[in-house]
Amino acid sequence: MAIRANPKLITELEIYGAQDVSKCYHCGNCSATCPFSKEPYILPRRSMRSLQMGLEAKLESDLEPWLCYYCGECSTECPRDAEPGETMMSLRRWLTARYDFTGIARLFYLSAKAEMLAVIIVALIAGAGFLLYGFSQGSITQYGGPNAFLPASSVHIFDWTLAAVLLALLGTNCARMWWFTVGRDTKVHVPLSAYVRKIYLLPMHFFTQMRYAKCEQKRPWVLHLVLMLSYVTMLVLIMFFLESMWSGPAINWSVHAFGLAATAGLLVTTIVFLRKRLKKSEAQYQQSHETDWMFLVLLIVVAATGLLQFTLHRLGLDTAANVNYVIHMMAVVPMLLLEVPFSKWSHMAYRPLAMYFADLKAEEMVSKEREAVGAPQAA
Amino acid sequence: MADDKLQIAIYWGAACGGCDVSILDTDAFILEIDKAADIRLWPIATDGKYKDIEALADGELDVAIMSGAVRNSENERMAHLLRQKSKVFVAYGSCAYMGGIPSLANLVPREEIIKRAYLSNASLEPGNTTVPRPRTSLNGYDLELPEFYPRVYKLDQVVDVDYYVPGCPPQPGQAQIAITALVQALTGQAEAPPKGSVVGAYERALCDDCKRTKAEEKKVKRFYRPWEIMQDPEVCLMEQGILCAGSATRSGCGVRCPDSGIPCRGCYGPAPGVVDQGAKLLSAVASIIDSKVAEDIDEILLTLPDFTSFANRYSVAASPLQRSHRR
Amino acid sequence: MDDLKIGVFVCNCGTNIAKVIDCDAVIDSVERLPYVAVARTYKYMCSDPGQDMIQADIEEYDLDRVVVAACSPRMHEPTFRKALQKAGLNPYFLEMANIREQCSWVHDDPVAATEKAAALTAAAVMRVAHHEALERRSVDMCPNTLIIGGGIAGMSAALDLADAGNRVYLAERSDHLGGNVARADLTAPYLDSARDMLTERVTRVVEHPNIDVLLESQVRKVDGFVGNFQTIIRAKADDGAPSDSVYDVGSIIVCTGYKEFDASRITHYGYGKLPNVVTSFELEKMLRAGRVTTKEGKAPQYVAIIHCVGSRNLEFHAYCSRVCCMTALKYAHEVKSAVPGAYVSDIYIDMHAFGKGMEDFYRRSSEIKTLFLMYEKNDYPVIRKADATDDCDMLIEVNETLSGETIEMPADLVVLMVGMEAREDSEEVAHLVNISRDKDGWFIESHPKLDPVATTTDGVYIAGACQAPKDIPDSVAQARAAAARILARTALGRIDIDAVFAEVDEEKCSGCRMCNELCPYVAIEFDAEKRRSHVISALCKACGACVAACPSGAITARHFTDKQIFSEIEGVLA
Amino acid sequence: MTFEPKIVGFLCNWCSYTGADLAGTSRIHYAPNVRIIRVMCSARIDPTFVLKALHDGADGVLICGCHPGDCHYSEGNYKMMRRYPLLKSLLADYGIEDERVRLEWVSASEGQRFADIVNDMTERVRALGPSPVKAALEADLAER
Repeated sequence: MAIRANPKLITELEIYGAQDVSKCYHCGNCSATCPFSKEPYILPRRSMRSLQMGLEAKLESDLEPWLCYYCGECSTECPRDAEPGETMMSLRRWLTARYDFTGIARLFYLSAKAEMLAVIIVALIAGAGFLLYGFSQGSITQYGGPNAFLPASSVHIFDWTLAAVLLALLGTNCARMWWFTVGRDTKVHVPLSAYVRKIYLLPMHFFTQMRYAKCEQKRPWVLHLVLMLSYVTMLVLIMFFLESMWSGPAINWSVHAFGLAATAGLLVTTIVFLRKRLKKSEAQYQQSHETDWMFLVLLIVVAATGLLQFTLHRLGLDTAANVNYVIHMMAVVPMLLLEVPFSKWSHMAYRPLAMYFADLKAEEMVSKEREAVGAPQAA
Repeated sequence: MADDKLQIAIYWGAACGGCDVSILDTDAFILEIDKAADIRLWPIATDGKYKDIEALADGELDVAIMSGAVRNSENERMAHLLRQKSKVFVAYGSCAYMGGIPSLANLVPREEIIKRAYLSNASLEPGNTTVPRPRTSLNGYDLELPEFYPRVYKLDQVVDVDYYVPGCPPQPGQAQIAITALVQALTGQAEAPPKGSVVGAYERALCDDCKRTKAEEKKVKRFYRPWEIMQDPEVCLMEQGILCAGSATRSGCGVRCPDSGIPCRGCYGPAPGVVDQGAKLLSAVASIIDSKVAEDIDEILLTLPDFTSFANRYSVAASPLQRSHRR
Repeated sequence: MDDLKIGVFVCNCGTNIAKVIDCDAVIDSVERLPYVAVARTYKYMCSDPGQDMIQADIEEYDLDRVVVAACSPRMHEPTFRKALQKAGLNPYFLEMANIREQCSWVHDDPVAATEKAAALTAAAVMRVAHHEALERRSVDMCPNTLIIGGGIAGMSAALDLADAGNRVYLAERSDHLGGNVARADLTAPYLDSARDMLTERVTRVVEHPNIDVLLESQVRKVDGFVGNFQTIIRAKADDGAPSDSVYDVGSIIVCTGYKEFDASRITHYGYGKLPNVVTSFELEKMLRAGRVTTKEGKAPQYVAIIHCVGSRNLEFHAYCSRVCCMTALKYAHEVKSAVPGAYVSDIYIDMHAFGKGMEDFYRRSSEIKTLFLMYEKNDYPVIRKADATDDCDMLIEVNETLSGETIEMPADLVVLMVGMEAREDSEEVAHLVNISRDKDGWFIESHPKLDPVATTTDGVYIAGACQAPKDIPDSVAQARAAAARILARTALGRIDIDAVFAEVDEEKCSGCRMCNELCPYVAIEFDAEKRRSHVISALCKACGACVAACPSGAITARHFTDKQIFSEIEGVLA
Repeated sequence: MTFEPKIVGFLCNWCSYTGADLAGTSRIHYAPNVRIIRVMCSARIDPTFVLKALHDGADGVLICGCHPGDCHYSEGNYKMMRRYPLLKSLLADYGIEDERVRLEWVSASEGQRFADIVNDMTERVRALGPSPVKAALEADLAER
């Protein structure tokens, strides 16, 4: 059965950043250089081809874009400057939009203004909300104590509610991702046992990003790992140890040590990334989508205000600390609420998932082939 | 028998006798011959025995004129004998010159010929299966017949020949000219023609002497046997589709056949320098066939039955496709 | 003839001959032949040292005949004839034995090959013994040229010849100049206008005092030979009644061009049935008119261009038509500018982008977002009408090899890149000027590499797409090369023609006139007075038909006499 | 050892000889039994050549010219075409087997075709054995 080609798709992808895919004439250099390109996953060439021909259904079920960490080798090697790396990046953006049932992700990717607006609105609501709450039950001059402006206990509750919402949103999208890439694939059926057997892959990829290490230059991997781990550490601290984090002015090294380290990690990496994107030094930093900027800016603001809040509190400048806390929240809330389920942050979930799925599918395909050629099952 | 007279012998091999008659046909010239020469052997006109010739000294004969081809051992024996006894040996007539009509037999195996003549012939008594054999013993007598060779040879395939006189038969006029030339040469009255030359004929093909008009346009859609068509006596026979060997045949006969409405059959042999008369006639015929389509050409050629026997009617023995010697 | 001295020179041709044939063995076998005074081998006989060696030996052994056993005489006979001439020997005292093309290159068994080479060389030795000294004839070279075909090639050649002050008759079948180029809009890769290019040529040709443009004219007859052709051209007079006129020319250039492949022969494409499937030339027409639309008059949203229509497949033409790929890219550009926002797809087998600026043009075409879809030879895409629900008029099913997918490509307008084929009158033209055609009907050049404009008939040249599919620059180059060849000859004023022709020995001719009709060049004349035929040597092209046909062996072919061929037969069979 | 026939090939200069050269430049290998003699046109081939070749010991004779309609001399090959059936009937009457003499049209672009013809003919003639004419000649020599 013939697949319908949609020449228009390529125009749509331009907005997601894929400007040069039509230049590709399939010499295959990109796949030759890519460390991840290995049967049955030929990247980035196959995705490039599907995109050129506008095979939407095929692309939607495509895991390959997620297998790429964007080291940029392919783009450097490309004789036609077709930017395969950026094309994969754009496809990840497009897929993120596809997975998201709300359509918000799509809106953000298609219009930077919309995203900006959303962030501002959410920030204002968050700011207003926390101010009202603070004044309603405490004093702006009190950071800690019974009369605290924003007591950790209550913020904690807010955090958990927010987390729940996030999980719900992200969960749904991940489920959709599974459906598109594995669930509805009639060719390959992955047995439940396999899911269980291979579940370890998820945390492994999530925490180590070992595949990224395969890329030629190791530095990007280190940076990416540090950023990710700092973020996760911070997330854990906030979700489970908010009280101790908030406590003070005495420093509780058992938690604050982690807090400071994580913050440092976040600040350093985000600044490095910002500089790289500004300098366009390497291939993978040359094309920056608005969402990339938004993501970095939010992150750096969060980290900075977080650190500032910590310091002000220690200096006993409670009022300033409280004000800064509100500002901090004005950055945190939109970041979590918008970036995590609807934008760049989501790849924190999608990529490990994709690798997990890819592994499962690959295993299935191989064993299928074995049956086809009548060879004995894996020995 | 005065010594100043030339000593000549005239003999026939596998021949019809027409050649001897052509010499007789020279009328009064015969008497000239008689004046100039002693005829030591001429079976058709005088009495003579093998032993008379055998008795002669080598080269005693001034001229030996032999007509007919070599079909059997007797022909060959006599050819050798006369060659040995004569100074000048002349192959007289088409059979001696090229094998002639008898050599058409070379297109058929000897066995076939015997069968046709002695076994499957309509005029045979029923049950008569007698076949000639070289040797037969009958009531104590040994009978001998000459051996019937597997094929017919022209004279020079058997013995060394000095001169050739073509024609079937040579025209009396030509015979007269030839013989006169020889006599004059032998009596020192004239320069002898170079050995191996054809005497009593011309250097060009028959068309040179043919009165019929020849047009540039020679295109034939079919061929006719002479009786199949009311011919125009003024026009080249080939142009009328009547196969005529004249263009490939040495002139000298006086164009008798074409003048009387009969196509030339080539008895005077090929034009000087031509290897095979048949092959040349073949080219000539092909040149006038009016078609460019293989199938049509075959159609047209159906009207030309048994072409080979026409093309090489007098010259099968002379064909390059034949054995060239017998010793 | 008894004191004849023959030199035999066996060429190794580097290893081309020597690797299969034992050249020394050949020498040994020919040395024993009568008259052979010297026999040598050398690595390259055609090289200067090789030729010097031959000349030196001619001096030293005062040879009077030379045999060169080497490549085909069609390759180097002229070279070695010159060598003999330099050494003061008549060039026709040379005979070549073809032991490369017809021996070392085609046989692998060294023994058999060597034996054959020896036989061929022996034949050459025996033949050359009977060679006669022949003098080439020199005749006046008529400076006029007839050019058949008023396309870009014809006009370009005409201008060069006319500018040099020679008269040119430019015969064109149709009622206008320009040929197929006049049907094009822009040209690849620089997208400059074919029209502008042509207008310049046409105006110059029409206004040129030395060029007679004969429109609606056909060449009816060509007689004569190089330097002295008599041609009859039939022109359609104004009243419609055709009138023949005679033109004397010294050279002829055939520039009859090509005809496009008939797309309806490929049923898969539904040309003639689906209204919006058009040929490249129909698209050119739209582009020239500046409006690219579907039959319904709408601007097409999807335009698909199918390559190799009639070319590069088993069913029709195996050859590549050479210009379609780049023309298709040109369409991608033109369509996108004519219909902004249109999606153009190129459905191709291989992208042949050879030639100046072409690879870059290919790149530019992909930069303007042309979608390239690759299909296998002989695995035709199939076009069908789309359903009412589709946003397009047609759907093209392609087994796309780069993705390995079978896809359906939407299309509102399909352009078929029809290939080039030989014109249906090419056979007629070939017979008219007596040149040969290859199996596809293209005219054959005298040497594919070294002599691509001349033909096997001296004085007749070919240029442009009548010789093989060609683009404009190549056609023009070939045309101007042909013009240059002619100018080089006309400059000399006189021209040498081959000394080889037939002769009638009037002592033997009986005037049977069998030969008269045979000569295709009416070179045989019958003298009614003498009742003899004779050959007009200048008209004779030495085919030898009359020689073989003469029933009384009165005609001889110089350099191909019975004696020479007989001894060659004896030689190969010895 | 197998009998290696000797075949004489008469090729016209413009089509067939060029075709044979093309077989060479294309390195198409074929049997070495054919010895080629070049004539300007198949029309030059006098039937006498064929008789002569057979008389001199050829086991076969191959005649090649341009395809009908493509003759360099426009009509020459038709002249050969007309001689051929007569020649064949003459040869048949002299007991020469049909496959010993063959007329083929080979164009300048048919190198492969030429090679195929040579191979095919060589095999057929090899199967026939030595020519009867040659046998007869050898008999002559034997008798001397």
